[in-house]
Formats: sequence, C-alpha cells, structure tokens
Amino acid sequence: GSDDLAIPTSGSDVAGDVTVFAAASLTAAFTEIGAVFEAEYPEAAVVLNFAGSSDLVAQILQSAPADVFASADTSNMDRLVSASGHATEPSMFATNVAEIIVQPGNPLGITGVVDLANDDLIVVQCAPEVPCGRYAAEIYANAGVAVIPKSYEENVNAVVTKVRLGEADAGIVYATDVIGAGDAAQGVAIPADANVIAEYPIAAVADAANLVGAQAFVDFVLAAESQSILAAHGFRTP
Amino acid sequence: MDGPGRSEHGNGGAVTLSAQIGLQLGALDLQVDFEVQPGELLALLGPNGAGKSTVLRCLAGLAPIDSGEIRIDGTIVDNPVTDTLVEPEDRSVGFVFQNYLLFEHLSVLENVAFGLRARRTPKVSKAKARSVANDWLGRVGLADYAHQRPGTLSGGQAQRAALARCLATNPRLLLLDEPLAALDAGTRATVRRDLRRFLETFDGMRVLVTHDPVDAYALADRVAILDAGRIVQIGTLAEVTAHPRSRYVADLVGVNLVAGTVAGGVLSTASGATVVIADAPDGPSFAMIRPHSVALARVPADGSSTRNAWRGVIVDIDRLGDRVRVGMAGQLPLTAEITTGALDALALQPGEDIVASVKATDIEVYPS
Amino acid sequence: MDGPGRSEHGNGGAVTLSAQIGLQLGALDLQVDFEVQPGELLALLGPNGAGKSTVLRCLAGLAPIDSGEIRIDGTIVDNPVTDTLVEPEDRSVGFVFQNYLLFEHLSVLENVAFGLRARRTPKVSKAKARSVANDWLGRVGLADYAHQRPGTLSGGQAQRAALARCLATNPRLLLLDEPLAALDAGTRATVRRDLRRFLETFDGMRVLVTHDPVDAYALADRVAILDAGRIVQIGTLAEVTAHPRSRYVADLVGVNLVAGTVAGGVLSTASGATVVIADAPDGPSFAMIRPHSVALARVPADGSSTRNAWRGVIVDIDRLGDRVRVGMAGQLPLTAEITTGALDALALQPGEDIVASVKATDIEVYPS
Amino acid sequence: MSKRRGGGESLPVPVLALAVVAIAFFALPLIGLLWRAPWSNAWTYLTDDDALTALRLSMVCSLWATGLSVVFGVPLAWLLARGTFPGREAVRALCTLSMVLPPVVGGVALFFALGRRGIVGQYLDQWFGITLPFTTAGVVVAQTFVAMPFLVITVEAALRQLDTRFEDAARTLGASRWYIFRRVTLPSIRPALGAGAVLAWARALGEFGATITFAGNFPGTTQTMPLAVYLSLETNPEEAIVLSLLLIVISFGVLVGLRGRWMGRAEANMATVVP
Amino acid sequence: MSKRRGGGESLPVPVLALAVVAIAFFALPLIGLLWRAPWSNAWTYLTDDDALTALRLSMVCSLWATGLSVVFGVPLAWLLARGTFPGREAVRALCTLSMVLPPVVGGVALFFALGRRGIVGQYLDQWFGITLPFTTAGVVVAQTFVAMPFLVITVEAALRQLDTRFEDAARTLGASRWYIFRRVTLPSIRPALGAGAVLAWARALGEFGATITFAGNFPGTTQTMPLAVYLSLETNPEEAIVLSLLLIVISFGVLVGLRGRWMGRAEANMATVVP
Ligand SMILES: Nc1ncnc2c1ncn2[C@@H]1O[C@H](COP(=O)(O)OP(=O)(O)OP(=O)(O)O)[C@@H](O)[C@H]1O
Ligand SMILES: Nc1ncnc2c1ncn2[C@@H]1O[C@H](COP(=O)(O)OP(=O)(O)OP(=O)(O)O)[C@@H](O)[C@H]1O
Ligand SMILES: [Mg+2]
Ligand SMILES: [Mg+2]
Repeated sequence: GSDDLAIPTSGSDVAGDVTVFAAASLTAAFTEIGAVFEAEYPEAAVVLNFAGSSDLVAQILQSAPADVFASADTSNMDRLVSASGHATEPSMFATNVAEIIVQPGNPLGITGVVDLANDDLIVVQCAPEVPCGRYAAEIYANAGVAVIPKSYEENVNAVVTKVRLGEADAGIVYATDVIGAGDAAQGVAIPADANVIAEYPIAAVADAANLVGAQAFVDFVLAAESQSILAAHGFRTP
Repeated sequence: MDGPGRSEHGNGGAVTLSAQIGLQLGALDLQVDFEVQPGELLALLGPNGAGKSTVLRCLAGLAPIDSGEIRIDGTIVDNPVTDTLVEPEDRSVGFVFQNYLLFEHLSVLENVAFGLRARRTPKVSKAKARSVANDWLGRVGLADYAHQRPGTLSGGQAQRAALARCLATNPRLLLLDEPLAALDAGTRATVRRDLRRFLETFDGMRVLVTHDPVDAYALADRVAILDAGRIVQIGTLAEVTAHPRSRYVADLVGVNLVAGTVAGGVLSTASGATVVIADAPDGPSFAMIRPHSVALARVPADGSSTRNAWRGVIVDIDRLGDRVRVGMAGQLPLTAEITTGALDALALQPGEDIVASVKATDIEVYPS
Repeated sequence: MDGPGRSEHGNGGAVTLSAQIGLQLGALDLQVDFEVQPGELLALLGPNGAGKSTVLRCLAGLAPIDSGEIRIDGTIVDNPVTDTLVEPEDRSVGFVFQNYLLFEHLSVLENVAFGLRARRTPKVSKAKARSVANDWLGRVGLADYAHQRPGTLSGGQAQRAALARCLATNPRLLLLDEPLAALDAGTRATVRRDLRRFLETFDGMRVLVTHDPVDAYALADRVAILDAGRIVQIGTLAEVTAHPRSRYVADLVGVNLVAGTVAGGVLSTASGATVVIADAPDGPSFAMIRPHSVALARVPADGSSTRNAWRGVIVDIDRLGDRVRVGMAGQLPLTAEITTGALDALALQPGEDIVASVKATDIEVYPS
Repeated sequence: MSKRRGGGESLPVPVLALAVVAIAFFALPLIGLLWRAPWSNAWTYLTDDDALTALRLSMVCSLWATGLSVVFGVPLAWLLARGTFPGREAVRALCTLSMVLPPVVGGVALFFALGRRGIVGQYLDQWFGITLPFTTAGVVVAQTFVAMPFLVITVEAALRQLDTRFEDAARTLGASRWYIFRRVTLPSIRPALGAGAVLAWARALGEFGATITFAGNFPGTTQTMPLAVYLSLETNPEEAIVLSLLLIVISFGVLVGLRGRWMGRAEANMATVVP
Repeated sequence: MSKRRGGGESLPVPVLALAVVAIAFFALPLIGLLWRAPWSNAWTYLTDDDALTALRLSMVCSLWATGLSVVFGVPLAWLLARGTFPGREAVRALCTLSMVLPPVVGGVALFFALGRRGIVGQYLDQWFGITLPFTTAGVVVAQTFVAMPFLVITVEAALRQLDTRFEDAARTLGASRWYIFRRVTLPSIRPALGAGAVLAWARALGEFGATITFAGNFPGTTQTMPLAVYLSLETNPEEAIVLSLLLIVISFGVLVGLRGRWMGRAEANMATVVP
C-alpha cells in the first residue's frame, strides 16, 4: 500500500517550486520529465539538484530544501528514510540492468563477462562502495569468474568516460549509460541469469516544504508519460 | 596612538634628552650615558662598528634598550625595569638614516610629504603637505626631481631627499646618521649651511653621527667619541680636540698623538722612542704634535734650534690643495704637513728614508 | 662562457681601455669619451647625478651603451652598431659598488671567496679560496667578522668587505665606485694606503669614482670631471687643479674661482665686481684666488699693499683643524682661510659684515 | 637585438630546457582539449542558457571569494609574518587545512561549522535567520574556504622578504602602524598580493567538491561552471569539454589583462636604496 | 614583556580583528570534524590496512609531485620573471590552467595528452611501452599537473621582488648565469620557494579529481588518501572523517616541522645593504 499518506492532488493546488534531488545518472531523463511536469502544472516550477545519490542524502540530512528524492539505488534511499523518515512510502519508478561497455565496433571481440577475466584487458568498474560496484561483484560471482579491474571508479560515469576515451577496453555499466554514450561506445548484453537489476526508488522527503507538489511529482514520475521518457533513455519499468 | 612624547612636545617648549643606554647586540656591547641640553647639538664620532647608529636607533625607539633609561623632556620613553616604552611614532623624533630608506613606490615629493600626511596631529591637508614638501625639495635642490621615483635618483640626490623628508616633519628631537656622507664636495657645503640654518631655529636637541670632522666642527656644540660601544671622550669641541686622548680623535683633528711617560723633560714611548719636550710634569702623558710643525729633511739638520729628530720611511703622501701630508713610519710614526713647493724641492717618494724634526716648544704635553 | 675578455687578459699583460659612451637613461644624457693607459688610474669626479656610476656600469657591461664603442685591450666589448656585447662575467672587471651589495645569505668570508669560486678559470679549490679570502679580510681588518652575516656589519665594515670581495678576484680592469665613502677618518687612511699598495702592483687600468679630493689626489694619475653626463675637464691632477674651469673643481681644490672679462689689468664679473690683477691678456678669463691669500678685516685696511678689497657678509664658518674657512657672500662671493687665532681675535659670527682683501699678485688669471 | 638589452633574458641552457618541458607539460593537455573539442556544434553549447547562467554565477562568486580572501587573508598573513604569539606555527598550518582536505570532506566540515546544525551555523540560523548551505552565499563561503590559503601563504612569504627598515623609517616619521600598513607595507608587497589574489581567484573559479557538497547544485543559485561541467560529463562529454575551454579562455583573458596592472616590476623592488 | 621586544607584534586593531575572524573561519570546520569524529572506534579505522596503504601512497606521490614541481617549476618561474619573449603573458596564464580546470576535466585533458590515445601518450606507449594511466606514475603526473602552478606563481613573484643588482654584482665577480642562479638567486628566494613548495605539496596531498580520473583508483597502486576518504564517504562517513583528520594531522606535522628550517627570516631579506 503505497498510498497510506496519500493526499488527493488536483492540478489546481499544485504550485510553487518543487525541489527534486535526483541521482546524477537521471540527469537527462529527469530534465525532460521536469519540463513536461511544468507543462502539466503551469503553477509549478521544478528545481532539479543532481549529484551522486549519497551526496544527495548527505545534503538532505543537512536539511537541504528537498521535496523529492530519486535515488539510483535502494540503499541510499533506505539510509535517508531510516535517518529522517519520509512523507510518502518510497516506490520504484524504474529499473536498470548492467551491461558491458566496450569500444565502438567491439575491436577486442568481447562477448561476455568471462572475457573480462583476461589480464591483458584494461577493465574498469565502479568501486565496491557505490551501487554499480556491488552489482559488478554480483555479476562476476554469478558468472563464476574472477575479474581484477585496473581501477575502481568513483561512479559509473567515470567508467563510461574511460571507455569512451579508449583508455579502458571494457567496463561494467548500466544499459542507460551505453545508450547515453551514443556511438562513442557500444554495449555487450549480459544474459539475464547472470545479470542484476538495479532499482530506482523515489519518495517525497519527510519535511518537504511543498508536500503537495512533491506528491504530484512522484505520481507524475510513476505515470505513463514519464515512464515512456525513462524508457527512451534505456530505463525499464519495475 | 598619541603618546605622551608627541603631545608634550607639541607646545614647542625646550626639551632635554638624558640617556643611559645598555644594549647587547651581536658583537656590540653598548654602554653609554649622556645628556643633551635644549638647543644643543651632540655629535657622535667613532670608528666603524662603534655603535653610533645603534645609539640613534635606541633614542628613536627602534631598538628598545636592555638596561638604563631614556628620558626626553622629563618623560621616560624607555625603561626596561618599569617596562615603559613609548613607540617611535609617538616620540616625535626625526631620523635621517645612514642609507636613505626612501619609499620606492612613492614619488620623491610624496616621500617628503609622507611624514606630514602620516601624523594625525596636526592634521595637514594633502595640498598643504605637498606645498611644504615642495619647499623642502627646493631647499635641497631637488625641485626638478619631485615627480621621479627615488630609484632613479643618484646616491647623493637620494640622501638629500631623505634629509628633506625628515626635516619636513619638523621633529622635536632630531637624529642624523651621517646625513651628508654621500654628498659631493660642492653640494655638501650648501646642504650643511642649510642644515645649520635650520638647526639654529630649532629649539629641540639634536644628535648627529658623522665621520666628517668638518661636519662636527660646523654643526656640533659638544662631541662624544664612541669606541666599541663606550664613550671614550666627551666635551666641547675645544676640550676634545685640544687634548686628544685616542688615536681616532688625533686622526680626526689631523694631529700626531704620542703616548708615553714623561721623566725629566723627556717623554719615552713604548716603542723606545724619546721626545724632548718643554717643561711638563713627570708621569704617563700624551704628546700632541701638529703636522705642520713637523719639518722634513733628507739629512738631520744640525745646529738648528730643533732638538727633536727622528729617522723614518715615507709610507704615505696625501696631497690636499696646496698642502701635502706626508706619513712617516719608524720608531716614532709621524705625519708631517708641508707645502707642495717643499715636496717638489725634496722630491719625496713613498718608501724613501727621511728625517722628521720638531721644535720642543711646538709639542703640547698633557697627562693621560 | 669564457669570453674573449677573460682569456686574453689571463696572461696578465698590459691592457688599454678606450671608451666612447653614448647612453640615454632617464634624466641623464651621457656622452663621454676617454682612454685609460696601462697602469693608469683615472678618477671620475663630479656632482651627484653627473653619471659617474652609470659610466662604470657601462664599462662593466651592466648597462649596454646606445652608441659608441668600448674597447678593452683591443677587444671590442660593446658596440651597438656591430651588435657586439661581451657579458660582464667575461670581461674580468672588478666592481666595488657604491652600496656594497653583499650577499646576505653568505658569511662575510664566503662573500669574499665568492668570486674565486665562481670563475671556472683558473679553478680554485674551496680551501684555497677561503684562505685567500681570509688574507683579504685580514687586510681590510675584518678577520674577526669572517663568519658573521653581512647584515650584522656596520656601514663601513660592509664597505670594506665589499672591497675585499672585489680585490680577491684580482681583476684585470678595476672599477671603484666611491670605495672609501663610508669609511671613518681613521680607517680610511689605512684602507687608502692598502688600496694604493695593491694598485701599484696592478698592471691593468683602473677607473675610480670618488667625492673625496684626497682620494683623487692620493690615487689618481688623471682626473676627469663629469657634469650632467659630459666631461668638462680632463687631465693630470696638476693640469686640472692648476686651472679649475668649473665651480665644482674649484670647490674640490678649495679655491675661489671668479669668471669674468679682463680689460686693462682689471677683471670684471657678471655681477659687476672688479678684481685688480697683475698683468694678464685681455679677454674672457678665470681668476683663481686661494683662500689663505684672502685676508679678512672689519674695516678696509688703508695704505696696505693690498689693492683689492670687497665688502660682504659672513655666511659660513667651517673649522678644520687649526684653520678656519670663512664663507663670505656679497658682490664677489669668496672663501677665506684664516687661523683659529685670527678668528677668535676678530670674533667673527655668521651674518656679520666683513671686508675681504687680496693682493693682486696672489691672484692667478688664465683665459677661459 | 635581444642581446643588446642585457639583463636576465639569456638564461642558462639547463634551466631553459627544464622550463620548456614544464611549459609543454601544461600546454599539451590544453592542446588535447582543443584537439578533441567538437567545434561544429560548440556554439550551440556556449549559447545554452544554463551554461551562461552558470558562467555568470562562477564569475560573481569567485570574485567575491577573492575579495574576501584579500580582506581577511592579508591581515592574517601579516599576523603570521610579524606577530609573535604562542602556536603561531599551528595557526599557519591551520591555514593550509582546506588544501589537504579532500574538497568533499571540506564541504562536510563546513556543514559541521556553518550548516543549519553546525557549531556556529545553528546560531546564525536561530538569531539572524541566516542559512548558508544551498545558497549563493554558501558557494562564496566554500570557495573562500578553499581559496584563501593560497593568498595567505603567498603574501606572508612576501612580508617576510620585506625589508622592515622601511617601516622603521615610516615610524620615525610619526606614522601609526595602521597607516604604515596601508601606505608602506601593502604597496611594497603589491606583486605578491597580486600573485596571491590570482592564485585564490583561479582556485575559486575551479572549485568543485566543497561547493557541490556544501551549497548543492541548483541552476541559477549554486550551480557554478565546474558543476555544470560535471553534470554535462554525465550526459554530454563534448559539452563538458567546450565549457571547460570557455572557463580556460575567460581565466586567460582575466589573467593576461590583470597582469600588467597588478604585477609591475617597478613597484616590486621596495629595497632599492639607490639606482 | 612582549612590548619590550618592540618590532611589529603590536598590530593595528582593525587588522588584528580581521585576522582573528580568518583564523576562526579555518578553525571552526576543523573543530566541527573533531566534534563529530567517532572517537570510540577511531583506532580501528586508522589501523585499517587499506587506510595505511593509501596513506603511504599519498605521502610518496605528493613528495614526488612536490619534487618535480620544484625541479621544473623554478626554472619556469625564472623564465617568466626574467625572460623577455613574445607571449610571455600567455605562458604565465597557461600555468594556472590546471587551477581553473575542474579537476575531472583536468584528468580528461591529461588523457588527451598522455593517455593511451593521447597526443604524446600514444608514442610513449608504442615506442617505450610506457603507459601512465592506472599507474602510480600517473598519480604523480596528475598531482604535479595540479600542484606545480602554486609553486611557479609564488616563486615568480619572489623573483620579481628580488633586487637584481645583487646578480649584477655576482656577474662582475665572473659568475656565470647558471652559477648566479644557484648561488645567489635561489638562496635569496628561499622563503618564497619554501612557501611555494608547501603550497604545492599540500595541494598534491589533497588532490582528488584529476588523480581518480587519470590514474584511476586501485588500492596499493593508485588509491591515495583522498580517494579512500571519498569512497568511504559513500558507505561510512565516520571513517571518512577519521581519515581526513589523519590527513590533517600529518600535514600539520610536516608543515610545522618544515617551517623553521625552510622559512627563516635571516635568509629572507636579501636586500639588506647595511644593518
Ligand atoms: N641586528 C644586529 N645583529 C647583530 N649585530 C649587530 C646588529 N646591528 C648592529 N650590530 C653590531 O653592532 C655594531 C655596530 O653597528 P653600528 O651600525 O651601530 O655601527 P656604526 O657606529 O654605525 O658604524 P658605521 O659608522 O660604520 O655606521 C656592528 O659592528 C655589529 O657587529
Ligand atoms: N635606471 C634609471 N632610470 C632612470 N634614470 C636613471 C637610472 N639610473 C640613473 N638614472 C639617472 O642618471 C643620473 C645619474 O645617476 P648616477 O648614479 O650615475 O649618478 P652619480 O654620478 O653616480 O651620482 P652620485 O655621485 O650621487 O652617485 C641620475 O640622476 C638619474 O636621474
Ligand atoms: Mg652607522
Ligand atoms: Mg654614483
């Protein structure tokens, strides 16, 4: 029951600034969604604050003026909720699957996780401290291979950058990142049985200044229109 | 910020300076004790490193003393025991430094105007300060350089600018550290004259450090001879120069000083030389011989009234105008002063043997 | 790095300096042209700002010239036209600066050893350099200060250290910018003597800037009088001093110089004063009057052999040893030199009226 | 003709060689950026509203930060150079704190100090209703925190190098310490002050970690250029490169422009006693 | 008794006030960190192997970076201060490049220059088989890139403030430019050199963005302290605080220690002509 605190919202009373703290990997998608939302509710204005999920949690805990928090993983959302509660029950609005990102045209002919175990390969992945790092570990475990990367990156974007620049041969990233990279890189799918699913929760934060707006935005993200936008950026629906 | 110093002197009344200075600074052990009366000028003379500049720094408050007391016009400005220390800016001292210290980021004019602008009492308008500064620049002959940077001035020009900068603030206590040292012969006389003219209309007291006896003679009422941090001789010019008691003073006055012991009208020196003198009490004494009363000859002049004659070697020939000073080394080192004519006649050269003779009556003897 | 300069002089053979210097520097327009023969010492004298230091900087290569040519021992070291410029370090010049410029991060000893260590030819061991440096410190009387920092030396001590630092490198061309200026009376004579002794055993040529006539007389073979960037008089001491042609030289020699026009045994000045002289050709001339041939009196001395008498006001009394120089302002400004006795007898004071008289025969006249 | 000028321009070869290497080391990355920059659609990125807003904000904040650094940093430098008090060394070290601190941690530390729950911040909030985090003021604070040390250390070194006898001379002319500070000390360290200000400004302009943590990343109020660059790295690295280049071009302009006015040689050499 | 000492320690009140504010501004965040630090289990964090490895690496790399900055930076500073060549201003501005560049972009720029596909990097790779990314050498390069400017600008300011007449004197003593540089110029700018080195070292020690981008983050080879701190912030802020404090303590130690030896006043004042 995700609507125990639900407040009935109608276009009329959704107004003012709606401050949305969103994970950096949502930058493109949420910028679009924000625009559409403002079209929907002319009285409202969406203020977006993008940063690493954990940075955002730190900021909110420092009582940053947030109404909505969209995290790239459940653990950061949990940290926030356990620390300061919430206005609405967190709900998953998107999922993401891991992919192997490689050079355009896959010159090294990488076909799967197993190939990453090759020491001649420059493999980079996220640090175990960040979600995509944990996922990578799981994936290796599932595939039963031991991969020693050259570097544990601070975030998934760093992985993408290194592959795009050709400094790294391959890395574990999200499907959305591969799409975002366009033709500067290309993805090698990981079979579902070995893969993991990243869940993106969203919630209105405890002391949201604009609770009505927050509620409306959460609902809007969960609604079909936003979902199609997310899909366009490679996200999947939970 | 307005300390006792400035405010009290504000009235322009007469002031007195009394200084007992004890200060240890590196190799220097300074222990001096002197007074300067209102309107009086005390000249500090002494060899390099004697501590002259340091004394001035103490008086200015730039170097707090270790022991003793400095009193200006009855006000204690420095006393380590009572932990009193009036800051330099509140002492109303004027300090002309041995090496100019002009502000490179200000024009010469602004340098001279600095002091006037700096003090809060009396408040001086920028325009006023500049006009006063201009007057002073005129007096030291730098009117044309008013808007140049000090860095483009020559040594002497810079020195004169520094002089003007200090005089412009019309200080109550004036400290001059070799104010004329870098001036050329021509300018020096002029600046010295200006300086004296200013000093005559100056009711405070002044301490002057100089190497140039002429400065001392021209400007000083009393002279203190400083050597290795101690005052070895102090008194009026007459007193000090009449009876030099140190090699330095003798050099300064330009006379020969012979230290020895008198016994029965004869003074014998440590080196064994003997000087026949007119009557004088026995005992350790100084004998002063004026260079121009020393006659030079290639051979001893027999049968002359002279009863003193010493052999020696010429080490030094200094020509000065139409006179020549001849330095002679030997058992009794002497400097003789003869005319250029005499020199040419004798055709003297350094390194040659010579005989110097002096009339006993020309020798002044006094107990040491 | 070993330029022609050093290598050629290495043999210690005689060298010649010929300099035509044209240089525009700020307010200074320098245009001088002189030669210095082997073993000769040329003294540059002149008022502040005349450009003396700048000339030395040109010779050292520190200030490249705008026009002209500088040749050392036949080697062209600076010529803007052919764009030749031998760097200072390759000229083997020794430069004693007007203001010491000792290296504060080195001990006094290390400062003196610097030059010896710096040059590659001849290579000198550290130990050797230090011992040589120690010798030099001894000679300038700084042995005890060898391990102090220059900053803790007094003015004069620093000057002597700088002197030693330069002499230690035994340069081929020696440039001295007022090397004795900051020395006290006592030390100066000594250092001057040492300096001369060194110069006698020195086969290169030397240029000396000084303000002190005594230095010039004692050390220089020829003198060049520099004024506002131009040489106004050059020649042997005798020549220059015998017939001063500028106020500056007259001051230097300490004589009165009167410029005017002779007509029928009488020289009349621009100010309208007339000087009766012994026979001399008509036309524009200088009259030189020695101070000690000027007699002073309160009233005109009638019926005396003296035929010249001028009224004036005393502006300046400089005591020098047992003589006094009295400056008189008036239609004909004069400086008289009398004995202390005479002064006391007349009880002269600045500002008082006075009559100065000179025998016509004591006046030297020469065409200007 | 260069030879004619004499002076220091003919440097020893080894030194020259090292210097050239150093220049190449700085030049290459820039060339790299220019080389990879998407010139075709650079203009569109530059004229993008968000970019311009971020740029304006960066300029305003970095200048404020520089100003504050000078106002507070110079006195601090003076205290360190001239003051004699226990723990002076510690205070000096304290000033380099924000340099060794990873920027993000710096931001967190600022929260502890000035955040709404911070040691001082809570009172700022309660008594004056001032909250620094997530405001433009917060950006300035973060940048100042990171930039000031550069000014302090540069100026302090200059003050130590300064010949104090000139201040002595000023004192005997009756000038108060404050007057001397303004009229003698400051002018004579102008070159170092200029250098320090440039360092501080440049550092503030490039500041990222402390800013995004302490002030957040709100377009218009706290999103400075580096933050915008960071975000566009997420979505569009090409834009990131172009914006970085813009940042560089601007700072170049400012530096080359300021240079002449600020760091003249004439003012530099306070120690000249005679020419 | 302080009064007795005379000299500059009695500063004007307004200046003193500003200085105190500045100190507080730096002290508060530190106090905040100490206040929030989890003292109970601090020790376990400190003795954690990864932490110690990271610390060792940070020390080694930052010292190397400082060394390189001095070796290459001082000649560059000299060239900028004394050399007269076209585009000198541009070169000077170029040196501040890495300061205005957002660290991450700086890392990217380094890739363009020295990366596997970089302008120079590709040849380093092909000809010498040298690859900088993902190596400890890469960390040093990244840190040098970010740190050197501070040294260059500080030293250059000092060189301009230096009285060139002392070098003139040395030249007339027959010293070559190179000898003068070593024996006269360098010693007389020692305070500034010390300050610059400290700045560079501190900056290198705290460097994060460029390092992680260019050199990556692998325990033992490229994971420096700031990287370790940053990552532990993600999962364990307490540890991050403790490690940051460790970083601070160490830099304090080094700075306070170096200070005396490096920045004596005596050496500072080259301009002393007489006492
Ligand atoms: N700051 C200092 N540290 C150590 N010693 C010092 C310091 N200042 C002065 N001295 C010592 O004091 C001595 C005298 O210095 P001072 O400048 O007073 O001499 P002076 O009489 O002025 O000599 P000169 O006539 O050459 O100027 C010097 O020889 C030096 O050894
Ligand atoms: N760097 C400079 N810039 C501008 N003008 C200068 C510079 N150096 C010297 N001058 C000018 O040259 C003139 C002469 O300087 P110089 O030092 O040669 O005089 P000087 O004869 O040595 O005087 P002094 O006997 O006082 O040392 C100065 O008056 C100054 O105006
Ligand atoms: Mg002195
Ligand atoms: Mg000169």
